Amino acid sequence: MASIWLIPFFPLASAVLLLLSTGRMPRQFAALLGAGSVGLAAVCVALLARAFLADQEVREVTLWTWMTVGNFTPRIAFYIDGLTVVMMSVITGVGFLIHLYSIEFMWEDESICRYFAYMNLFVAAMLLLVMADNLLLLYLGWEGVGLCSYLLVGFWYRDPNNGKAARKAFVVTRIGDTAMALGLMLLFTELGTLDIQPLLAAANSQWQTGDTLPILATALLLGGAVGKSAQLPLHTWLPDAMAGPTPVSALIHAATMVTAGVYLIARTFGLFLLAPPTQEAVAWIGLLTLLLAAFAALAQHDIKRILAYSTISQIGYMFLALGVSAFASGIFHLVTHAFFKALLFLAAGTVIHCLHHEHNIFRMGGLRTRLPVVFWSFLIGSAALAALPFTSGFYSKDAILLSAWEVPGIGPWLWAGGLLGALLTGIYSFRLVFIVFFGEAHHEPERQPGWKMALPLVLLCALALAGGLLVLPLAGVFPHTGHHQPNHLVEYISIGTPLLGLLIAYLLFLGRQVSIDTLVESPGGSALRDFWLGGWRIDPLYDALWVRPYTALAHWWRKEPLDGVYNGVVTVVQWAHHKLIATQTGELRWYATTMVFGLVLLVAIMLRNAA
Amino acid sequence: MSMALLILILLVGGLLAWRSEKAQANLPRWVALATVVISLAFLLATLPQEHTGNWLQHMKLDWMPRFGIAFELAMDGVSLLLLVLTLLLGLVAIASSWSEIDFKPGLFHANLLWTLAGVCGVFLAVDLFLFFLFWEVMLIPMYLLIAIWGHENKTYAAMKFFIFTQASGLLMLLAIVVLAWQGMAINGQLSFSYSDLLGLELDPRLGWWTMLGFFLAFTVKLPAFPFHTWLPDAHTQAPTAGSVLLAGILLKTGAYGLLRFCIPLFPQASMEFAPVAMALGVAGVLYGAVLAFAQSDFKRLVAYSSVSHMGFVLLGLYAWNQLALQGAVMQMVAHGVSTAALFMLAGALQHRLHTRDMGRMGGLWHQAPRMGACAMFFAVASLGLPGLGNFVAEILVLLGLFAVQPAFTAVAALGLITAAVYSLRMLQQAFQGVPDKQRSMPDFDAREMLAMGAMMAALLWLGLYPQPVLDLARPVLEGLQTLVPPGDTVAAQAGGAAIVLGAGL
Amino acid sequence: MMETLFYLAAVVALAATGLALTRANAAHALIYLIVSLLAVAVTFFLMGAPFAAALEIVIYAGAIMVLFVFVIMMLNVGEEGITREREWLSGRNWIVPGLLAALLLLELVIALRHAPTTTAGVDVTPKAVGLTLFGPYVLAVEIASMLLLSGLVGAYHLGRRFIVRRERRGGAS
Amino acid sequence: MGGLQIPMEHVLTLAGLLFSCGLLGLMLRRNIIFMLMSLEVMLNAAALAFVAAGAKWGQADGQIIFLLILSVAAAEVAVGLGLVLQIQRRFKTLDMDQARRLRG
Repeated sequence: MASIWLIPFFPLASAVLLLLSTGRMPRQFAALLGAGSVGLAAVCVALLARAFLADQEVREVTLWTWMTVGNFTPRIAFYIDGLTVVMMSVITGVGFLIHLYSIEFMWEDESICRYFAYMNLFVAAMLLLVMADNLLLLYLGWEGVGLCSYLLVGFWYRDPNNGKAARKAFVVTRIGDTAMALGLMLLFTELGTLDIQPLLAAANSQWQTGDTLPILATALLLGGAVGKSAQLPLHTWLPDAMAGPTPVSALIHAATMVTAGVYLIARTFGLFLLAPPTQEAVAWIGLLTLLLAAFAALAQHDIKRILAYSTISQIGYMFLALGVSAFASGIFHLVTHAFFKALLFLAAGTVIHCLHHEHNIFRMGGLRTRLPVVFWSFLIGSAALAALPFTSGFYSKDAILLSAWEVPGIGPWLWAGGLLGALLTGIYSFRLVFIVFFGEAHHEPERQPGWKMALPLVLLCALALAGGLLVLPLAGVFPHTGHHQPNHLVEYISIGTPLLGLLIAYLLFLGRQVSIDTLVESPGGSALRDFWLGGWRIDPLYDALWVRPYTALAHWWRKEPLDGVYNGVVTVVQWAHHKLIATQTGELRWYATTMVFGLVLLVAIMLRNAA
Repeated sequence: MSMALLILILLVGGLLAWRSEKAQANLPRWVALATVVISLAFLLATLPQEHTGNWLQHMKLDWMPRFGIAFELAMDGVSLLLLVLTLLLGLVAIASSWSEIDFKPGLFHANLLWTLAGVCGVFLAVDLFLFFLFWEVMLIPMYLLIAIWGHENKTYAAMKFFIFTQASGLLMLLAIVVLAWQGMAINGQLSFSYSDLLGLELDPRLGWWTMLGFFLAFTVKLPAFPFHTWLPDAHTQAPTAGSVLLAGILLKTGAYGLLRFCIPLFPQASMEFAPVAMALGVAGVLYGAVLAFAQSDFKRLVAYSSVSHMGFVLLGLYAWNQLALQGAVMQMVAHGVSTAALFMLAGALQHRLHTRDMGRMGGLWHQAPRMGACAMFFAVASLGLPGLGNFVAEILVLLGLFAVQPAFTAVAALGLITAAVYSLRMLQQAFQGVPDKQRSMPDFDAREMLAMGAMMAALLWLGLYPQPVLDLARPVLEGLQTLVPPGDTVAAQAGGAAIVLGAGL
Repeated sequence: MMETLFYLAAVVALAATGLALTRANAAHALIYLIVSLLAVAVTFFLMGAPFAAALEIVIYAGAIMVLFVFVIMMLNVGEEGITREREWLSGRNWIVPGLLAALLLLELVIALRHAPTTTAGVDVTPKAVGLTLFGPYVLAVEIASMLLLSGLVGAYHLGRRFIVRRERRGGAS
Repeated sequence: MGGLQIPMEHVLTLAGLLFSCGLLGLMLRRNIIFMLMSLEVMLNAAALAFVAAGAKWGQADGQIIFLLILSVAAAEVAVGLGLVLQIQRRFKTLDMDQARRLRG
């Protein structure tokens, strides 16, 4: 399989071609190239996956040595194991469906060429990220996807708010990235390599569990992961990133890029095992984030922001899984989440597309009969999101909760928190379904989705339903964690909680047995709603903490304070100049007098020396 | 001899360009272009395959033997890299001023070529007196470029540039004379030759002060915080070609001077001084980034970003290990290309819109997508996107620095974030947003795209396969490392550095 | 007897100089200056330098001073110029110059304290002067001639334009 | 007739007095003609000192220097008076306090 490099190459080449055409390519051709290249990559990945499943053999491909400086020799090289294959399948598979969907979604946009170029570039970068054999190449992909995210969030650049959201996304993740870069430096300085497998081996041999250095290194890596995966405290960019086209949100901000942090931790799990405090921090960050985002999702009324918060929340589950060493479960949830969240986003995109860019769920309603395909997609997606039994989300989330339960000490707390999150997930996901698809209609859809939109929805529906049956080839990657002790009570509760959430949502939003309005309109309720609607007011907090001081500082320094010092010198010189120039009176007598004065002085000095 | 010929070609080419204006107004451009192409071809054609001693090439002619002054030129890997960069950016400068300069194009191109000649001389001279001569030679035509063809506030900017560099150059002259004098006291004969002055056992105090003379001259040119205030004015007011040369090459002469003279001539003093130098580097990285963020003038923003990036060079040089030194050299090359491109872009914008104020731009992407794409590319290059040359440079510097000064590294790494903030702000303000319907402007034409494309290719190459550059610089940098007595690394000074940093912040 | 003559000449020279420099009328001042020069010529003669004395009278008091006379006549300052001069000479204008001159004089006198010798008391004949002048000092002669030539050219140049202008103006009126 | 034996101190003091007088006149007078006259006095004083020095050794050198001073004085007066004429023409005055184009 020396041709593994073809997999990222196809989308990359396509992106380059599309960019070089500078928008003059006919849109049919651009669409064909854009979606086709990812399709080709998907086919290659399928072939690779089949080969991998057959022999379970780790493949390593080195293209060239990036650079050699002393013992720093990062290579442009790929490392393909079970985890990589899973990630690649998700990226190219879901990616292809989303590209296909995009053709119809973006057809009328004048910049469709640019759109597909960025999307392809993203797929290429994401593939590099997961295929990288060393952390530096991973970092290349990492920053690459960040850039593409920036470009695509700000795709409709004429609205300054989109640009702002894009910048926020980039800068906030960049904060995490910088921490990660420092982590890489620490790892290289201490262990002398950045190649992941030798690195893990070296860490195992050089460091003891609980040493300071692994804790520090993993904490820095965690910083990167937290930024990219929109976890506390760097999660604020994701809801704003919904400014991009909806397929972008589906691909980048739901299925793939935001889960890169999960991938990073899973990839370097050996380090995290050496640093139990960091790992515990991962679990707590996950738990806090999943709760916080779930509460925030309850109050949103922008359809995409609800999904964005739910994404944050679901990634919180993945972090929780990583934190309790249930790596395989975390990755499993990553995969199922990619299916159902892509489905939900695409379905939401279809709603938006058909209702002419309407985002507010309260201005939708009654779409069940008017957009049946979308309704069923949404229903299946929400069911999977809420982890109703026998959907894909159920299997993965259940596994995570069980693993959390089994952690000694803090386990039950984590489990209970996760359970609360599951309840909330049930409520907010079905709140969305009930408000958008039931009730009375406010708008007639302007159009119906065509096959290019419907087909990905249907396929993703199937995956969201049946994805739980997949067996991921992760056995060779992660340590075997042992079988779960069957604890029936815990399992029943896990199954029952989402259903309870569904019931509450039904009572509140469809059945109207309990009036949600009175709840919201009570003083405490409305304050809480506004608080959650504003995402726990974290944005204004950061604004006051970082953004405004920085801009104030920049504004204060704008005119270059240091120039004052140099201008001071100039002023002194000019002052002296004016004083000295005043002696140039032009009067001959004055000159004569001063000369005589000097003469007198000189002679006096000579006399004194002679004496 | 070929090195002397190279300089001569540029000088004579300048004269020809000047005179050719009489024949036809467009001729100077072609003459200048031909001159640079010929000298580039000449440089590559006469490239030796292997080292003779420490140098790739070496020549020495008697000049003023009584004072130990010789016309001595030598080339090693780093000089070669910078020479190639100089000539390539010379081409870019000519391309960028092709339609911009109408006033006395002959004299303009003559000055351009003479600046290049001076810079080449600086990169080649290994006689300290000769070095100083070239140092001044490159200054004067540059001054004229700013003072004659600059923008609204050109006199002030040109003066400031001249006085800063001249004053610091004077300090260097003083240091050179003192050093030669000391050399005579020790070796018994007066000599300004680099090889004779290398490895002198100087009195520590005297060595420290002499080192400081060199250091100041080079850091003013670099420019390092807090000697950078000439740069935003000079860059902003200079014509496009002037900005390209200033940012792309002239700043590198400062870094080159540190690398070639300041550190090897005074290893011990430099070692003691390293924490201060690194603190200045860190301060420059952050200060430049904050001020870049605050600017509304496109060129000023890019100028401050240069201050920020050159801070990394200072960091890399004084971190003094293989990784960091390689990173510093890489940064010199990569920053030369990326900033030159940004200035060319800024010049093109100013030429088309007659303003540099980003507040009056906006939505340009719609009208000039090719310019937008170029701006995007070089903006992300300057914020250090992996896969482009600047990233390789910065990561190498930071990796090297981390080994000696983790705390400095952490602070300097903040520069990665701030770089993103100002770069993206620039893109946002100039190219995104609502386009002005009344404005019509031509996009980049083929000539400009050619220059841009070449620079993009260069940055990609540097970013993905930097090995040739690294290999060229390696012998030089390894030589630099052998100056350090084993065990006595910069890390030993870490404690002092932390204090300095604390005081600096 | 002869010594007395010297001191008399010295007193005359000093007095004439002082008067020359304080006159308001330039022509009067010039006459006093000539007197002063003549007195100095007498001291030259008494010190045994007859050639120098002759030149002092012939060239200095004669030729050079005549130049002054010509110029004063050309400028034709007139009565109000003289009163103005008188005003300028009065009052505080004296303080600083007087002080400085006195100081310098004092310094000179202090410097000359230790010169107890006298002049040799021999005549240095014009012949001796001529021999030395065109012997070891021939270069000085050449330099002096060049100096005089340049003085000639300069004076001609400066004066000519003045005269030409005047004539033209006179012709026009 | 032989020269006198006059104490050098006296001769030189005379020269010094004359020189100071000239200096005083130079600083005191505003009229350029008087300034030139003062210069003549100073030159003359210097010449006197040289001649006295020559007389002290009984050598011709003092007189030769006197000759040189004489030629300097002649040239100076010639050019100086030319300038006087020009100043009168340009400034319509001989008052050097008013002709102060040299002011910085």
